[in-house]
Amino acid sequence: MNVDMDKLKDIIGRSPQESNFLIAVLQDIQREFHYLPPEALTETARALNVPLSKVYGVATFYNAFSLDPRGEKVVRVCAGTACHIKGASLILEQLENGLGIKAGETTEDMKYTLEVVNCVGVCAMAPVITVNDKYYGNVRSDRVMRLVKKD
Amino acid sequence: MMFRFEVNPSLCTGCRTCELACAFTHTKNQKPGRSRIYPIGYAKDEYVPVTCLQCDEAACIKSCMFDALRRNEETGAIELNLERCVKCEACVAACPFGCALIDNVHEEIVKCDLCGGSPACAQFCPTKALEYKKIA
Amino acid sequence: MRIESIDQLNQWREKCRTEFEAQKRRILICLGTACRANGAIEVYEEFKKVLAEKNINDVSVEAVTKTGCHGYCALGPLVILEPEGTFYTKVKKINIPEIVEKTIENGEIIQRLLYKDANTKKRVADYNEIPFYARQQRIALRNAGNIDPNQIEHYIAVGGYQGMAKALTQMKPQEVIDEVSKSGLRGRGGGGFPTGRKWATCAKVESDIHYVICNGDEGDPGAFMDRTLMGSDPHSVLEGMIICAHAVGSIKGYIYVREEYPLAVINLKKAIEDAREFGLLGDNILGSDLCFDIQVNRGGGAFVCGESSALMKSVAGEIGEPRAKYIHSVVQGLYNKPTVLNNVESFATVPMIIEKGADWFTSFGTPKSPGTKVFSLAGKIMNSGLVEVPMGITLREIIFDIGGGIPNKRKFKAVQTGGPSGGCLPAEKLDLPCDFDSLTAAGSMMGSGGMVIMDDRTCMVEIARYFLGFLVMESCGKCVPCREGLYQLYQLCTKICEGKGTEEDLELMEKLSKTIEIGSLCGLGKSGPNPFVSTLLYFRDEYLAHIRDKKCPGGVCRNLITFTINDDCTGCLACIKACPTEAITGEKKKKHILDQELCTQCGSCYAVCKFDAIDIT
Amino acid sequence: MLLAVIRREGVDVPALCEHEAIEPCGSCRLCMVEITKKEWDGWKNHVTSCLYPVEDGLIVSTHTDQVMEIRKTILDLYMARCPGSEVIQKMAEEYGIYKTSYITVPDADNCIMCYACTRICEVLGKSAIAAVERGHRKVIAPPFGDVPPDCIGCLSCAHICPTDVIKWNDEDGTRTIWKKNFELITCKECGKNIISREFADYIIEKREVPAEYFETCDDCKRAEVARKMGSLVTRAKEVSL
Repeated sequence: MNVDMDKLKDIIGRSPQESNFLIAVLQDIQREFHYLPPEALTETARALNVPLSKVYGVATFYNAFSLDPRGEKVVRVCAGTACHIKGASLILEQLENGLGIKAGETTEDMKYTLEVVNCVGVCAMAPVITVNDKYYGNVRSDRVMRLVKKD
Repeated sequence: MMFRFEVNPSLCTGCRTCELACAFTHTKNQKPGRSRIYPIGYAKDEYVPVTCLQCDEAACIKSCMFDALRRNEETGAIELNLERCVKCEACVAACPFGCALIDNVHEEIVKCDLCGGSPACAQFCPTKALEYKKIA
Repeated sequence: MRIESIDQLNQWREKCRTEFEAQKRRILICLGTACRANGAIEVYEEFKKVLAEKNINDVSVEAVTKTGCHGYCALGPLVILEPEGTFYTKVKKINIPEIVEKTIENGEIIQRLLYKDANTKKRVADYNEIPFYARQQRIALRNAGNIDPNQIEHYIAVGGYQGMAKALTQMKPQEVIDEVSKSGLRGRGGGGFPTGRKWATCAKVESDIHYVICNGDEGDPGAFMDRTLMGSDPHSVLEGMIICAHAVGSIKGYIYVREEYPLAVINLKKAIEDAREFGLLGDNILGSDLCFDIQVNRGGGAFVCGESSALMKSVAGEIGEPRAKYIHSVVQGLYNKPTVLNNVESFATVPMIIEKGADWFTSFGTPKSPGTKVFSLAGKIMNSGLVEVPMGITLREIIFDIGGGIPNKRKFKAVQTGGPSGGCLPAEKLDLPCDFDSLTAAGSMMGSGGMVIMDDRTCMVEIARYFLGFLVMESCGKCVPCREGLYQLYQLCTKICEGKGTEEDLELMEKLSKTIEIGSLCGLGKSGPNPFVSTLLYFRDEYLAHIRDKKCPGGVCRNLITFTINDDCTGCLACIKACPTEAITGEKKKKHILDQELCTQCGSCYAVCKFDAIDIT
Repeated sequence: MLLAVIRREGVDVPALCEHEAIEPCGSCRLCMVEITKKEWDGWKNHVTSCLYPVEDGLIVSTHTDQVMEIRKTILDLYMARCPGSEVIQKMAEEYGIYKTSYITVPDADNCIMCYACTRICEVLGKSAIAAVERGHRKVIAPPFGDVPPDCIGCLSCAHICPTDVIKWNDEDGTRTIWKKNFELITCKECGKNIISREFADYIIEKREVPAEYFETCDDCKRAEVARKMGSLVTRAKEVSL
């Protein structure tokens, strides 16, 4: 996959070129590209003067970053405590079966990425899923696939 | 006070007593390690005992990235702190005289430390080919 | 406009207040995340549209105010009509024309949109009379749901930055510290460390720079107080931080916000911009010597970053691995400089303590845990949402009186407090007062205030396994007891859930837990075995049921349960559609048949059956 | 730090992640000891001695039942993690553990994740490798799990590793580590391998050591010294003749 290097440099250039802005820069890149292309890590390491291994370490340490391209729709299943006791695992199972991928994977046609997140903080509506930035509460396991497909 | 090795190669018989003295002085775990001094033959029956010169501008100290080599201000010896050494062998490669050595028995770097001020090699040299003398 | 003195602030406040109060009719629409998810934005837009079309006297489009979370998330979207305080719940876009016409134009209350008391079956119009709100004492949440978080004028109008003004103009740093110490405020993030003492220690450390950090990395799954505070009343957090900066002599503050809370980030950033514009952040605040600015750092999504030293690493752009805190972070924190780190709720509470005094604050709560605490209620509870109550109130009062008890007439089994590091308390402990020390003594902890309520359809072994699994994923992996120990604990717990556990395993787990507690490097590891230890303490019989009888009393562990269809089955076909393995067959209006051979015990049928016709044994 | 004092007093406290050349990090937890003070009124704490600053009046117990229990459990966990490590096995046997009580971690190598390698690489100023991922999935790896661009083939990581996990190979004038190949400087006299060209260049650049020092091996350099000194003697003899 080709990465728009001008755009990349532009994003990196928006933050001060200091090592303590590493996470912020990576977050900006992630927001733009929906994942962290290898070029982005190399370029960030160069610009911020941080060893590449550390950039890679940070990129893999935090949940916020993905090193693989993600699908058009990112479906996140909340696995917070409230969602868990209200059947989040069943919902995840339905989505895994329905989309034919495991959590953390992306469908081959690059349409869907399925993720499990710790808690989105909307516990009152558990169980919760989000599709891109939209929240869905009180999700029913038998209807979740329809919900995702129609969104 | 300053001390210095004085080497008189014409007196050296290549008997290797200095080697033994060095190895035994630095013996650990009953396994005598490698000597820091070597009588090296340069012609038939002609030998020179070669050991560390404790250079002023020491390449070994400079090349150590982990600060394991430091000069003992009292004795003037450049001493190796084994606890800090990771055996990268940079000092061995950098010493222009080849006098930072690898001890294959204990798998560590060995370095002449002047035995804390009175080198055993000089003490035991039967022919006085090697002497440790006060120079100032 | 820059406010450069307290007089200017007061003048501005008068102006804001007059404007705020001139708006007699205010339509407050909760735009908290939960209400948003249920369509609150459409409700907000529709209100503006309808009002613009109607052109009613005295009620302009500006009367429609978008507020932060109001707390009663279970009933969202919420609409409150001021000045009467009429409280409409579960409002949909289609209800808006009716509300405008009936309530706003003619003062008529629409009964079916009101809250209905589950016991008395009565509709209640004024939200202050609803049990959920009636028992609350809102200090940290004072403005949540009442003002627009994006308008600094609102915050000013309701008395915001008054505590800061008092601290900066009338109090020396030491006096601020003394007042906070006297209030007995204890860290709301979970540790319960006295805030005043923390500030005092930090202020004493000689350094070229002191830092103030607000911990908004609310990582506990099942907790959402900080999200609400940052999103609904961001200025209160800023104000608390400015007061702290004055007390410890700081010039730079950071707010570390969780990645998963985009709304909180937006609102905080807006609040900071506004505060800067009016000179409430920046150089010589209110003409005093204090120069202080705040930066928002988005977290990277790692539970361990709630731990102070890991958080500071993360603020510095590094991997969030904790360090041993034999030298405390108040002495050597961010960039090895003295740093005060407090939780969002602590900072939001501080302005009120300064403004109203320590004595006022200690009039709430218990002597050792003064003040109030925000709890988030979630799980198997009627009224899930946010409540702020005086410390010392019992679990029963929170769960049953305020929370409305357990839905579907099920039995209360346990309440999980303190997140993954906390523990599960059984029904016997319902009369336990909620304060720092009582909860710790009972084997759980206050934590950040998350409460997840569980009914009898919860397996405590599986809950322990769930938390251990969470911690295995979230451990930073730096030290062995946490990384390897929790992993093994999780494996052993899984073994028990699968019906393969032995009593020796249980012994091994207890022994291992002890080592993890003592041997781990940071708080995450040290408290890591808590979910297991506390469930074992109160629900040992359930563990033994799994081990000896190969039964799961909660009906959750798949290897140990069987699903059967009973005579209540109406033949509605719902379970047949839901079953992923086609194990259920049958015709409409005839009792369905479940083939045990094909059943994978996934529970899909149970989840969809409306007639209690599926038995789990 | 406390560990140094304990060792100075001749008390044996095990540690795997500790090395003088790197900052202590407290990952292996084996050097844990119990501390108290008179004024603590019987309150005790368990701390990792490699990280605990030395204080006046500290009473340290290195081998209490509790401390031994912790070390035992940790070694037991290590046995499950590193079933193939002789170092771990030997240590565990000293504590009476011959077989782990836990399940062997699938796909685990003998890495105990002590960061000694990454820490030493950082001291060197390269940071070619780092900890990747987190929690139980954590591994030490070069960026992208690929050939590390910043590695200079100095072998410090391999040498410092307490469980000898990092493998390397010198063959035909080429050194291979982390799947990266390095040209070895060979002695211009005898052809013996010296150190990797990149490592030498790094030292030459960073520490201003003359490049020609690295051209010959230590044996040949010593022989050269002997030759030069010998020639002086020979010349002196000729003069006296």
